[in-house]
Amino acid sequence: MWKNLPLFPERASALAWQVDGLYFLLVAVSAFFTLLIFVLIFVFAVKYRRSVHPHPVQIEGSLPLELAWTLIPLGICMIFFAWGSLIYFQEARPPQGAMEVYVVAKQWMWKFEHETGQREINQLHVPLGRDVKMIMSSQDAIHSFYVPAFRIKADVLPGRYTSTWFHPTKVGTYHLFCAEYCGTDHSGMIGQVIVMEPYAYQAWLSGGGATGSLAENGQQLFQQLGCSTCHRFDTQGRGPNLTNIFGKPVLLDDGRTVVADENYIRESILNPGAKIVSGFKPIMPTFQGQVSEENLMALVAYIKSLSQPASGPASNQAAASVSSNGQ
Amino acid sequence: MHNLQDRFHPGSAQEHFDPMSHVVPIRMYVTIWAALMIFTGLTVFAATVELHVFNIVLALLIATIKGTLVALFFMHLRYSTKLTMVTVIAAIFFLFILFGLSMTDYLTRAWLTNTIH
Amino acid sequence: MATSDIQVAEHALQHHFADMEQQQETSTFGMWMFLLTEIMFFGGLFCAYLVYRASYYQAFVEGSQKMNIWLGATNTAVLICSSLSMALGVRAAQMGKPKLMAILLLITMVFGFGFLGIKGIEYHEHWVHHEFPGPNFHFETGDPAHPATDPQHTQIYFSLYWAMTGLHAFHMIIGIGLVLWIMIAGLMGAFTPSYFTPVENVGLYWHFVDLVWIYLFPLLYLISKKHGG
Amino acid sequence: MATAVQSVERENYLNSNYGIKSWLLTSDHKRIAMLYLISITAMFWIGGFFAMLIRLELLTPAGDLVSSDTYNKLFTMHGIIMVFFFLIPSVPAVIGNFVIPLMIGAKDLAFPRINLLSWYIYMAGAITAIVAMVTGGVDTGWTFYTPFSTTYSNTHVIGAAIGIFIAGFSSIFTGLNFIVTIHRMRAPGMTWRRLPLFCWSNYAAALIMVLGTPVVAITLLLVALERAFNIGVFNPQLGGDPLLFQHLFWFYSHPAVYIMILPGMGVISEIIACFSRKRVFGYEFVALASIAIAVLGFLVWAHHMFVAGISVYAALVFSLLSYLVAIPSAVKVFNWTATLYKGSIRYETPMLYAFGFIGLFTVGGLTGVFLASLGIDVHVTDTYFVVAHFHYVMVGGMVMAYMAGLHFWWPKISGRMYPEAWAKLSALLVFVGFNTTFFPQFILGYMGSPRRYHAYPPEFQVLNVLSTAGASILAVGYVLPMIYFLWSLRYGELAPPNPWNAVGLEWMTPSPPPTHNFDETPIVTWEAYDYEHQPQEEVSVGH
Ligand code: HEA
Ligand code: HEA
Ligand code: HEC
Ligand code: CUA
Ligand SMILES: [Cu+2]
Repeated sequence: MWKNLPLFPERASALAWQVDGLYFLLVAVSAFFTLLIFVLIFVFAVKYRRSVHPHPVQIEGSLPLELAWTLIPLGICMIFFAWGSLIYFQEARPPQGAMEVYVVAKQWMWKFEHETGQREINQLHVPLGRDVKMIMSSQDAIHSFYVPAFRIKADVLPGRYTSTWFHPTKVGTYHLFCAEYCGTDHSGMIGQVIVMEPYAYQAWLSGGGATGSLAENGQQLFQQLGCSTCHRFDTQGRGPNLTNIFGKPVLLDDGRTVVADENYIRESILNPGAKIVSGFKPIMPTFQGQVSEENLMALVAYIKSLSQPASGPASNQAAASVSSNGQ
Repeated sequence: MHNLQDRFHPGSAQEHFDPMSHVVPIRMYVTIWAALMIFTGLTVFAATVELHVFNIVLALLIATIKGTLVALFFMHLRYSTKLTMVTVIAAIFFLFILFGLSMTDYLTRAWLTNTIH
Repeated sequence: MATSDIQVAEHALQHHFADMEQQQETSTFGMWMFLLTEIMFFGGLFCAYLVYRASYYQAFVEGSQKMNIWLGATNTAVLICSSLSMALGVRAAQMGKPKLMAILLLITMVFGFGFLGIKGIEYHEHWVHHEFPGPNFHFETGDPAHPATDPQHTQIYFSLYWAMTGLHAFHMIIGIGLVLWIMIAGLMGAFTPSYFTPVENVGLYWHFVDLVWIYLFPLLYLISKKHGG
Repeated sequence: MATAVQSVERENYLNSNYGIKSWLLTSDHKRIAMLYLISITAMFWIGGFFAMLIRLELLTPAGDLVSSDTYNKLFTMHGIIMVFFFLIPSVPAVIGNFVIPLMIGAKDLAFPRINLLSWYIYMAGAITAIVAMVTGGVDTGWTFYTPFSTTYSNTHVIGAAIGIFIAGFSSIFTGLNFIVTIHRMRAPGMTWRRLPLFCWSNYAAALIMVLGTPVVAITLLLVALERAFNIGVFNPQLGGDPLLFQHLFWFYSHPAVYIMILPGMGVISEIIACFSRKRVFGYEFVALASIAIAVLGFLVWAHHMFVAGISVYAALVFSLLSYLVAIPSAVKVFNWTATLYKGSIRYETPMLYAFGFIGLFTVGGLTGVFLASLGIDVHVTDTYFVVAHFHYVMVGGMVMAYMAGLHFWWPKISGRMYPEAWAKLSALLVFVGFNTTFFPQFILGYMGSPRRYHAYPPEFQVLNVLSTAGASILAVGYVLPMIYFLWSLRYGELAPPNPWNAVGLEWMTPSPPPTHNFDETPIVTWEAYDYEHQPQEEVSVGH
């Protein structure tokens, strides 16, 4: 019977244990208070019913009691707050060296692209035991990437990247839901996350489907779109040299500094005027409407690959091929 | 009837009701008007000088002075009850909650990336 | 207090109030509560303005340079003058001079129309220059040496500009209607020194609308004189 | 029941004059309350009807009863109607309108004509929204998130938004009227410390109405403008930030959930005191808790946006503040419970509903505390856990309180008693039906079943069937009162002025009250809930 009526979600990520732990604590505390209130009401209602207790005893109130039931719940709440926030901050900070998957959400499907170039729709294959970071953007309305078994969820916004990450700990196939209402087929925007043993995952990777890694595609686009006419790998270009900018602070024209993350690169391509690099003229044309969401991601991946080769063999390769192509 | 009223509006009972009591001399209105005009000129002038962030600070400061003058004198806030004062303060307070807490989001969005790397 | 005065006052006392004092304080307080809701109403727009200006300062600077500061400043002055005549009009009502009050209110309305007229000229200018958000929006700084850096966000500036000044102008129109109403009522002898609450409340409304403009002017017109780029 | 007879012949607000015009042009707060009662009841049936269709659709995992577009419109219109056109006006505009002036010894609200205007505005908004729904519907969810609402939806978003915009002003004017009335119209001796807690909590709710509603009004107006003219304020394609919409929307809509609970809490305070014949324990704390909830309620809105892409530091702040707003609610629950201690308790229907309220609100509130915790919210946001949470507070809380209040003041309103046995039965049905409907949804939610899903994975079916079954019981529980209230108008026993032997000015005037409420302005010389000095009726062991 319990097969048809599961009462608890599967636990398939490192984080799931922590979320459940906090959840159990909350359930216990809530059960305690709910029972307390129910039992008190019941006992008072029976014990002091009019027929046996016709003369009420007037009691004004009591400061110590008021303080107690203000401060004790407050104290308990602070525990929930602290624990919940710890989990949240882990969720917000993907570990270094995570494998990256680029996600484009659109009405009503999920498109995934691995660094190695494999593309999938509504299915995501990931290896067991690796940190996986999702870099996500939407082509239309807001969607939300939700895998209950991993206890993670993050809205996918148009016009910007959001990210989330997980560390799968159990082989299996798990629900992927779109959790933010996005129109007609919102409930059909579902898919699967398939966690595989690493060797099986390697086999799946080599099963084909890849047409060059994401960064390589980006590199081609970089040529095709003419970015390379201004962005050169020396100091002679009309635009800044893009080597090693990712993750580093950039000094802007108006004196501010920003860190060059995915969103910054995205904005630099779509809306170059918004943030001008110090020492350059705002001559870069906007590429709004000329690059699709996928191509944008390829460009971002390429520019990222020009920086630290930390994120795995795929980007190593890309970086190497760039330096040979660069001259 | 009056006695009854006095008992249940203890606050307003002290100042006896007299609608004529807030008649403000014309000179006062004209002075405020002149001040407002001067401040308008000042704010236009201030905008032509490059003061970096202080441009906006100064502009808002002048606007606030002007607004205060209008509220206190033209709108008779100065002569009105405490309750009215509290109403105005409440409005400003909640307005700043709206601004302030929204900005906690916008001003700190970049922090996380700044600390990761 | 003349006897006719007392009669008007008695007449104006609504059944559920104990006396004129309670009635007068109640409606003034009600008016201030209403203005509080108005502050929050405009507050939503100001919040949007704040958020975008903080993020896209340069685009806002370029947009605001399209504003005609002189028209804006003139309009500010017009509104301040209308506030003066309004305040004096309330004072005339307070002192029981309905004719004087009517004249002052008429002046107020003239200023009000003046403001709307000038605003209309400005709107027209922006309209013909395609500075109206939407599909036809087109923005150029007008200075070839400094092309528009971020027209997209300048459009947001204009969206807010139209929304904020449009809402303000809408309030002005309602204000003029209200002033007209109390002017006529005043001429028909509805108010006396002991009963002029409607005049006072319309006055509060008028000054409030003026007050909003006092903030709109620097925020929209005077962001920075420095040229973009 | 010796006093019962005298009240019939007397001139009262119901029989003072007749004809439809005397109702539509009335400025009597009691008649306006009745106008609201009729209109929001109609809205409740419409909203409830949509709910039943939702539940029927969810009987099976496949989306087989209605198309997905229809389903999306169903939950959207259910949410919009229930929130904006039923729950927000429910206790304040019906019960508050009726009893606040009576409670404070006033002849009417401060601005009777504005009060009538509020009702007309409400009707205009409701009709606009209904027209939008009938001519095609809306499918944005009651939250109108951009850019879906401004760009991608092809339904009548503008109509619905304008409907809510209009109705917002009704709420603003009602709130304004309450605040001014409670400040300025109290009878001699009715000091703030003697004010019934129902007035305190409505005062707090009114604060939110006047401070918050204008913001959502302007926000929805911007959505309508953006949709109509394609101007960019929130549209990311035009450089806007969709999260700004969410900030502005929740700036109102979070505090609005306290508009939807505070008046109900006031009802419960009155009833608990009356049926245990005791002053509410810690009166000052309960009164101040209302104000605290109203003020703190404005500081927590972004807890609806924890996964929406806001700054993690802002999320931290909003999570912390969300816990603070939970505390005053806890204070109230504990004080109500303590009031029962050594009371003299009777189980009339209003009291049964009040017990239900405390229990269900506790569950709903505590699960709100789950949601305020960042780590948990990431998992359960936008799942049925949230749906269960808010139905527990809104239906288990506020609708229960509304029913409690209707039964409590029904004798005053109609001059007739309702049939007690039927009423108890329906209270029981509501309690059982409610829990069967919504408790399973907590489990569904934690398992990860997303909300606003027209079709769902098969393993969630059993719990969904349970939920639908519960909803049918609940429906019966709501249909019953409708019938016996109408029945009682004609056949009910005549009500004495003070059937519950309660303390409070509203019970000192005949049932139903005369048009001017009191023959002469009462002078208050006793504390609130002064049951000590209230003569006791003979103990009726029957109950
Ligand atoms: C009447 C309406 C109402 C009320 C009163 C509340 C009350 C609370 N709500 Fe709820 N909420 C909604 C209506 C309401 N909510 C709605 C409609 C939504 C969803 C909107 C949508 O997305 O469509 C929502 C969603 C919602 C969310 C967002 C969920 C999400 O979408 O991810 C959060 C997150 O923090 C939240 C928190 C709270 C908290 C902390 C309270 C607190 O005020 C609760 C306080 C009460 C108690 C705590 C219980 C009593 C206390 C005790 C018995 C003592 C013991 C206490 C402790 C130990 C703490 N609510
Ligand atoms: C005041 C608020 C309120 C109230 C009272 C209710 C009452 C109910 N709600 Fe609602 N609900 C919301 C506010 C409310 N809801 C909101 C804000 C949402 C979110 C919308 C969104 O996502 O945008 C929501 C969403 C929502 C969903 C989730 C939909 C989804 O996410 O896919 C569900 C599902 O079960 C549901 C069910 C119910 C039920 C069974 C009731 C019952 O309590 C209703 C009981 C009433 C009746 C049953 C009517 C009386 C009886 C009859 C009409 C007789 C039957 C007649 C015929 C069949 C002809 N509601
Ligand atoms: C006409 C010349 C030109 C072209 C073509 C061009 N850029 Fe640029 N780019 C610039 C200049 C100049 C800057 C610095 C000023 C600025 O920030 O706008 C810049 C800045 C950038 C930056 C930010 C660099 C930093 O150091 O922070 C990125 C990223 C970038 N460009 C990517 C691209 C991509 C990708 C393309 C092609 C799709 C491209 N650019 C095409 C001229 C150009
Ligand atoms: Cu995509 Cu919901
Ligand atoms: Cu909330």
